[in-house]
Amino acid sequence: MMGVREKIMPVQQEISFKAFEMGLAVKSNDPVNGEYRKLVLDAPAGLLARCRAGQFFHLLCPQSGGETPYLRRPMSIYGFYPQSGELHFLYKVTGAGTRALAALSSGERLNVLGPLGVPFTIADHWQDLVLVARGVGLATLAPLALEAQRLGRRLTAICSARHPDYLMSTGYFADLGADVITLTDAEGTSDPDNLERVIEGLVAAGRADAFYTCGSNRMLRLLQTIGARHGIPGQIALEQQMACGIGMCHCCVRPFNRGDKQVHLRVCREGPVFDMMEAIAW
Amino acid sequence: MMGVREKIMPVQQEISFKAFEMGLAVKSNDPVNGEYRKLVLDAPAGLLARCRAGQFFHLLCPQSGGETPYLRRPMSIYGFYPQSGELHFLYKVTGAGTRALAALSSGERLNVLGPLGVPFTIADHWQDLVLVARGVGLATLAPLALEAQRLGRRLTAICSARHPDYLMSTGYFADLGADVITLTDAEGTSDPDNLERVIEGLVAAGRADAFYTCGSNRMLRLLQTIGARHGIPGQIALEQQMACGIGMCHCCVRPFNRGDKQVHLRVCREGPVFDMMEAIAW
Amino acid sequence: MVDLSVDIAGLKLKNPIMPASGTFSEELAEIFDLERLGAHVTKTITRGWRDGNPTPRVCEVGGSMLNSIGIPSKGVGAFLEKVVPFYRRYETPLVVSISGNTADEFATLCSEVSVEGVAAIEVNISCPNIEEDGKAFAIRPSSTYDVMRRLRAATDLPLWAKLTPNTGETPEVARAAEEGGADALVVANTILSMAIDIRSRRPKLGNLMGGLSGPSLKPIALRMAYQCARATGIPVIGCGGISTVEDVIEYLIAGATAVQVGTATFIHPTAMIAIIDGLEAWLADEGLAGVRDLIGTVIDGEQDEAVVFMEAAP
Amino acid sequence: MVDLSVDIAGLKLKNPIMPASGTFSEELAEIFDLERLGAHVTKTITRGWRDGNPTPRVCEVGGSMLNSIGIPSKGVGAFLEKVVPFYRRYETPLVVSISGNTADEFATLCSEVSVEGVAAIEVNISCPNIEEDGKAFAIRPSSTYDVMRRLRAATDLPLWAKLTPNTGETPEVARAAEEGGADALVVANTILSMAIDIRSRRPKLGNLMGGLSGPSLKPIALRMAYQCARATGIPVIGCGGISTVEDVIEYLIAGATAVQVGTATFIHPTAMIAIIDGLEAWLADEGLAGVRDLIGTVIDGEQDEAVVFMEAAP
Ligand SMILES: Cc1cc2nc3c(=O)[nH]c(=O)nc-3n(C[C@H](O)[C@H](O)[C@H](O)COP(=O)(O)OP(=O)(O)OC[C@H]3O[C@@H](n4cnc5c(N)ncnc54)[C@H](O)[C@@H]3O)c2cc1C
Ligand SMILES: Cc1cc2nc3c(=O)[nH]c(=O)nc-3n(C[C@H](O)[C@H](O)[C@H](O)COP(=O)(O)OP(=O)(O)OC[C@H]3O[C@@H](n4cnc5c(N)ncnc54)[C@H](O)[C@@H]3O)c2cc1C
Ligand SMILES: Cc1cc2nc3c(=O)[nH]c(=O)nc-3n(C[C@H](O)[C@H](O)[C@H](O)COP(=O)(O)O)c2cc1C
Ligand SMILES: Cc1cc2nc3c(=O)[nH]c(=O)nc-3n(C[C@H](O)[C@H](O)[C@H](O)COP(=O)(O)O)c2cc1C
Ligand code: FES
Ligand code: FES
Repeated sequence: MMGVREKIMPVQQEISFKAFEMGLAVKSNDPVNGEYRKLVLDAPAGLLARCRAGQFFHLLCPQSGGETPYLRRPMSIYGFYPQSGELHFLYKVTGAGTRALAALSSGERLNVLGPLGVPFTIADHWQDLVLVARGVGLATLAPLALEAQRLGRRLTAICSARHPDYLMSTGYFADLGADVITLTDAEGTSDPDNLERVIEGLVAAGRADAFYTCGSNRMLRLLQTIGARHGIPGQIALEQQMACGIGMCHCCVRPFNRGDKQVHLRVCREGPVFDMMEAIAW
Repeated sequence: MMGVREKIMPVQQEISFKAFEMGLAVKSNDPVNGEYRKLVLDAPAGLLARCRAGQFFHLLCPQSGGETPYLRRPMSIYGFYPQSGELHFLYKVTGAGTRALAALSSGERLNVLGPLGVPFTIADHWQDLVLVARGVGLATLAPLALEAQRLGRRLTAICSARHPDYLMSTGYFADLGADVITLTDAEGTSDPDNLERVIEGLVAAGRADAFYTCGSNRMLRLLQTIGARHGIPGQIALEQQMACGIGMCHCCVRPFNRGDKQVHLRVCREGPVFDMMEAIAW
Repeated sequence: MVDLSVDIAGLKLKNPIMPASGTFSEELAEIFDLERLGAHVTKTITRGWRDGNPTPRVCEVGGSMLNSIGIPSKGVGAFLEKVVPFYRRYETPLVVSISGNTADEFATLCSEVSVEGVAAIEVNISCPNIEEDGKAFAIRPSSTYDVMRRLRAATDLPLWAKLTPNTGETPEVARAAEEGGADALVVANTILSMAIDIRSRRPKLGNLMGGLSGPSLKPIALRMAYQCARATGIPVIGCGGISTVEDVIEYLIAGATAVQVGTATFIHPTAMIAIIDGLEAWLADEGLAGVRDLIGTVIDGEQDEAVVFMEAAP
Repeated sequence: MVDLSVDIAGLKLKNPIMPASGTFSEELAEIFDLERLGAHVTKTITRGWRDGNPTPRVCEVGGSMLNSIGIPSKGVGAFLEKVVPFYRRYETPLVVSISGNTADEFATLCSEVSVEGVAAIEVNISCPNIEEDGKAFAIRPSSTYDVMRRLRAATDLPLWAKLTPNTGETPEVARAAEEGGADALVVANTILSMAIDIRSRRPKLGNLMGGLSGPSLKPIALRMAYQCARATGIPVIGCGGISTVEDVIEYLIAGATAVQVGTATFIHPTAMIAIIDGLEAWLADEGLAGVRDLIGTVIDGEQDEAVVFMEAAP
């Protein structure tokens, strides 16, 4: 019925197609630890060539176990590998949509729409990058490490989690040449005061030209304070409930400070990556 | 969430439970010919002991292939075998519900509600029974042959179909000692005139104490004419769109002549088997 | 042990789960013990005999259903003789649903069914008011108020007014029903809908149009239940698209004191039993003493109702 | 070759498929060639700048969605400067959706957007009329008629009136819009609904209530489209829950001349393209010469509308 969807559209004069809806085959879909799973999809080179760190795909989760997720679900690109033709997502099972994702097995197809949104940027003079991530925020920040390596920048990855068992991707960061600092609730090292000490240490050592973070309110506030104190810029990836994912519906707005005004920007379109200093903690 | 459903309810004083909702395992589900399939379910003896020829079950068709049938679908009991613990249905794939049935594989469970409705009756003085069936009507009439054999009555089964390839259950009837007469469109033997000749022959031979039929308008009219002509009674199983299947909603009514009045009766409750002479052709 | 009981304007129910009118009858006693329900609610009757609508009277629409049963009725005599006595064997209170096309006929029926064995009367004012323009009484506040006054004068039994979603004035209609003398509101009936068979080009219902019930109705009826609970001081009985315990909890949080389950019983005849058991288990898990700790606990920031209504319209 | 074209009060569309207001924007040009659509319909704008509603502005309800976007608007200046010029590159006619809380403001905006490049104006009269009681203009026939008269006087462009399902008087409102000067009716907007998160006990929308769109709305909006096509002599543009070719065919048979696709585009951004291709294929299969052979072909036995309405109510 909807078979025409994947047909190639005629190219328009002035506008080129930027995002695509397509069904991709599942290569694997395995648990990473108790709460998270990694989904690997088989993706065409043309699609992977368009992907950038910080962007997301909008996933059409299938019917599963009597549940019928209706809207698409946004998921950050966790990794994109043109060589092996793979597109990776790291996700946490929270509700009907992600439960349906968890039920996908190899060979099944998942309808994806993307890549969407504004990626992270790394300014030319940002030589030392600091990435601060907790939980599923890693999914969004991980591909930044690849990009940093490609551009020859130094990266410190501060990974925080409830318990050492739930730390993810630390090996991945280390393999890409990043310095990895782990902080956990269980070891009592993840509190804001300690985090501030750790970051101030990096600043003092000249290892913090820019911050990158994601999701957590507490971290945003802390990084804004440190950023303002030392004039260090940063970027943050934010979340919001979405419907269309491409800028049409204005569901996904968040308020930002811009000059002396508050503006509403769409997370799917002007984001999900925003200037860290403009973001407003919630 | 709904797991309590199959719990045994406390027995009431005056009213005993007559119909049950339960999940039965599929034993097999195979095509009979191009259009029909036979579904065999594993059923407990207590349930099978309640089944009678002419009754039906209300089936909760599962989600399948993106379709979500909502209401239950009524299906006649095609066979019930307390010895082997089997409940059989013969069905034609027509829409979303029966497509979902067709997708069931062995071992899966199907939620059924029944047995429901009023069965066929065979009066003591009806020694020679004539059954006239076409298409899926066979599903409803077939168990009558079993009952006739049990009661030691003679049965003539007139089976009509588009083509000899689509004749079903003729072997089944023959095995139960019935005389089988086959009529097909392809052979030009199934027209009303010929059918009338065949039946009049049975009447003349004293082989028609009662008629049993199902579904077709044309046959109903013909049998009513012959029945009136010779004072031969009969029963007909009728269909109607249903919601509840147990008499609550009054969705499934049909008009009947009773005395000099027209009454509306519920197919699920006062039927599906009705007096042939009271039924109104549509 | 959690306390499932609720109080509807003086009528005590052992639990807040009851059937919706037209989706319940004596026949269900063949499937489970009807004594387990919070109340019994009968199919709407009219004074005289009625045939109901042409068939097909039911069809399926994307995970929900339409019906155009109409109100086939054997009349009040047969009802008092056969139906009311059947329910006397139960301690569960019996609620009788009635309807009439004129206020007169409606009021007469109301007093006729005020007999022993009947605990409350549900007045289905979603039926057409043929003295005006054939629109249901409950479409407008004025016709709601007028008919409720007449009904109030006709009986001393508790009166439950059943509202319709086919209106743009739910809070006003609810207040009119309260002022007219309703003791409780049943919210809501089905919403007028249609489906067409594209092969035959015929409407799927013999009556062309019919009422939508089942899951699709839930967000609409839930909104109405919330509006009514805010707009009036009388208990609201939520109804529309309930099929799980979670649905019931949503209605209770929105402000409903009890709920009615309709179409779900067609899908699972024992749905109400599963819901009662599930509600008890859920309350226990949450450490709540009873249903009453849930009712109306929605955190809505006390927004002004009129503003909310205005702003929600796109 | 089947003829997909239709005529909406003198405006010729190459096919009957267009987007619904608020579910379409320039961004979609990044996914397919917008020239393929029958028309372009913009998100409703107001004269001045507006912020829209608090977040979350969207939630899911059983296979459909609620939204309470509100009408964030950059105002008419920005619209004329940026949006209208964007669509000039296309031959597809541009339909501009507008709204206002008073008849005055609404009419002023109506004449302001009557500029070159705009082919028709869709007036979203489902917005609150703050001069009366804050109810949408299109809830009542009288306020519909009054605002339509004002709008009619403000422009020479074709006027499409977009109706709301939040009323019990659809045929009357439709006739009022026609008498007030509407050239076509868009049927319909979203229906007011609610959903509550049972864990947090908070409404799932920041605005408490919002509009239901998607498949659940279809039987309701289809019924309205049928009622409007029978009640008036102007073209009806069906809208509500359309996601497949079959849905479109159902609306056309019911009497709609064209349709708008809303929420389905959020699920499949190319849904409209699939529908256009599918419609062409279906017509060819059926041996029909064009869309026009389908419109209004429902076999409804010419039942009287008032009777139908009465009897359908349960
Ligand atoms: C740009 C972006 C990138 C994201 N990347 C990731 C990622 O890489 N890994 C990951 O695990 N999660 C990510 N999320 C969050 C993810 O979208 C939600 O966890 C997911 O939508 C939950 O769906 P559900 O059906 O399982 O849960 P439910 O709670 O049942 O969802 C109900 C509705 O709320 C929406 N919703 C729920 N939580 C969120 C949320 N946090 N943000 C936006 N919408 C939400 C759902 O999309 C759905 O519409 C991202 C969110 C955004 C906006
Ligand atoms: C008492 C009774 C016994 C039946 N026994 C059999 C049987 O043994 N074998 C068999 O193949 N069919 C039988 N039927 C018909 C069977 O119920 C329908 O074919 C089936 O419901 C079609 O469902 P669907 O979803 O595949 O088709 P759809 O056309 O998509 O169904 C749409 C809706 O219409 C209803 N419907 C469609 N056709 C019928 C019909 N003929 N009767 C009643 N409702 C209908 C469906 O239940 C559903 O609610 C019987 C019907 C009745 C009433
Ligand atoms: C088949 C059917 C018949 C109904 N008959 C009546 C009725 O006689 N009187 C009435 O007030 N409501 C009647 N209703 C409406 C229900 O009582 C209920 O308000 C509606 O179905 C919404 O609840 P649900 O979604 O749980 O079914 C009927 C509904 C159905 C489906
Ligand atoms: C996110 C969203 C925003 C909408 N915004 C508007 C709007 O600005 N103006 C309007 O007239 N209708 C608006 N609508 C209603 C749609 O135009 C349409 O009438 C409704 O969604 C029903 O169609 P659908 O079921 O195909 O979505 C909006 C709907 C949605 C889902
Ligand atoms: S999700 Fe629609 S604009 Fe962002
Ligand atoms: S299907 Fe409900 S009464 Fe027969």
